[in-house]
Amino acid sequence: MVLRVRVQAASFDLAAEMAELTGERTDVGAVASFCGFCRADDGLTALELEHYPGMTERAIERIAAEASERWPLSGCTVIHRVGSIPPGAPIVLVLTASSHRVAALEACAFLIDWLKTRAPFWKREVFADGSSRWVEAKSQDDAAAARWEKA
Amino acid sequence: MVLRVRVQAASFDLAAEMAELTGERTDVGAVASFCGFCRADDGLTALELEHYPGMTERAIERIAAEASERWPLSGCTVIHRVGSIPPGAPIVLVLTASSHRVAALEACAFLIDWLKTRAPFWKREVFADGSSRWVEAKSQDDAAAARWEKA
Amino acid sequence: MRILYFAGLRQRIGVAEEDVLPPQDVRDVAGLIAWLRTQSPAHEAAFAGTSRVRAAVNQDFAAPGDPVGAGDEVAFFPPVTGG
Amino acid sequence: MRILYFAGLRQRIGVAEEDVLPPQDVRDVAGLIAWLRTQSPAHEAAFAGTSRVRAAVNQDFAAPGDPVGAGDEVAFFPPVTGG
Repeated sequence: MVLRVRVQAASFDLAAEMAELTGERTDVGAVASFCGFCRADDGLTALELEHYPGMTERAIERIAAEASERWPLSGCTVIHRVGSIPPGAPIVLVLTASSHRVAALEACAFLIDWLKTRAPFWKREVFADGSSRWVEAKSQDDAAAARWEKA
Repeated sequence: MVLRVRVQAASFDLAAEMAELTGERTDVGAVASFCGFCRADDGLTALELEHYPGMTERAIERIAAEASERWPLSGCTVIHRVGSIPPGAPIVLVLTASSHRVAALEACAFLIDWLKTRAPFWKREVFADGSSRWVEAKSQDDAAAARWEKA
Repeated sequence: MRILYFAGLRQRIGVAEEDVLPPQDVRDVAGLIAWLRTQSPAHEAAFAGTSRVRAAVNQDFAAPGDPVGAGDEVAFFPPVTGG
Repeated sequence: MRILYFAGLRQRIGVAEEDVLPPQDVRDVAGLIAWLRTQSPAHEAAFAGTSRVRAAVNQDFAAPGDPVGAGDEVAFFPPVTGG
């Protein structure tokens, strides 16, 4: 499996990432993607994304390795932004490629679920008056991640 | 929900479709996508896609309406190509936008599962020697679609 | 009544569409299929193994017992394979 | 031993990292937390409600009973909220 992991301040180009993943291959039948965006909840003016450099990449690589053991993937791309992200802008991209549809779709859902609960990122909501608050972890994210625990 | 359905011979531009779906909105937190590609199985030189004009659009609109009843979607785009499609080229695109991740991911999987079993398209594999054969419907596609049947 | 054929069924019957005037006792999809099979050896061959033939009446999927009438558009085709 | 703090924990303690020399009887993550809480009121306040604090040893998530030693990089942070 070809794995690309990037943690970066810059945005990303979905079409270019898709093209990188499929390239000239003619054995990829399915690419699933998930893209998460910053919502203007409660009138926030930005999300500030902090992470643990080094551990982040390790954690994402592990999650991707787990995905690749569970589904027959030909490639997988994970890009997570850090720094200040305004409403409407993308935060995270997960792309999965496989010869078959179900593998690509399930692996994509798995990756974003585990990313949210197992990769060291933290979000802070910043408001127009300069105040800010850390986003609390959500129990429904834990529940979503737990769906993929092996019995 | 903003629904876009297109049946066309031309390819499509994923980034442009994504931009159309999210636009200037700041309430979309998640966009999931599925893109199906033509694989070079058994050395085929093209897939020929035939459809039932009129019924196809109706069927897709119904499937999308069903998705929109089941999940809180802000938008949904379905593009399905017809005509001759060479190996490596995209065949179908499903995009779903929602404020929340699980809705976007599940609706995307639902749409492609039902599209495969409830929209009137037929694929023919064309080989280098000019011979061709119709693709048989797969029981695993019926099984995947049946996952979404309500009890 | 307008009949449309798609994919393998169109190839076996040799036409994409035809206008037909079935007798009055043809009232549903199953009856229409039974009557069409008598129209030519190609029809008979195409509909043999009818369990694999799907139908739509006026562009909605239809079951064998669904009614058909004079002004209807009825389509026959194999199980769909898009996506 | 190098200690890193992230997000709300970093804000409450007021530093992103510090080098510490805990006594020899500090052998695991739980022991290290107990000792760090004695180092300043800010540490005590930050670790209060320890059940919400997560830890990593050498960049892997760690449980309270996991061992820590002199050369380790140990990080403390709230539950993660990326994605």
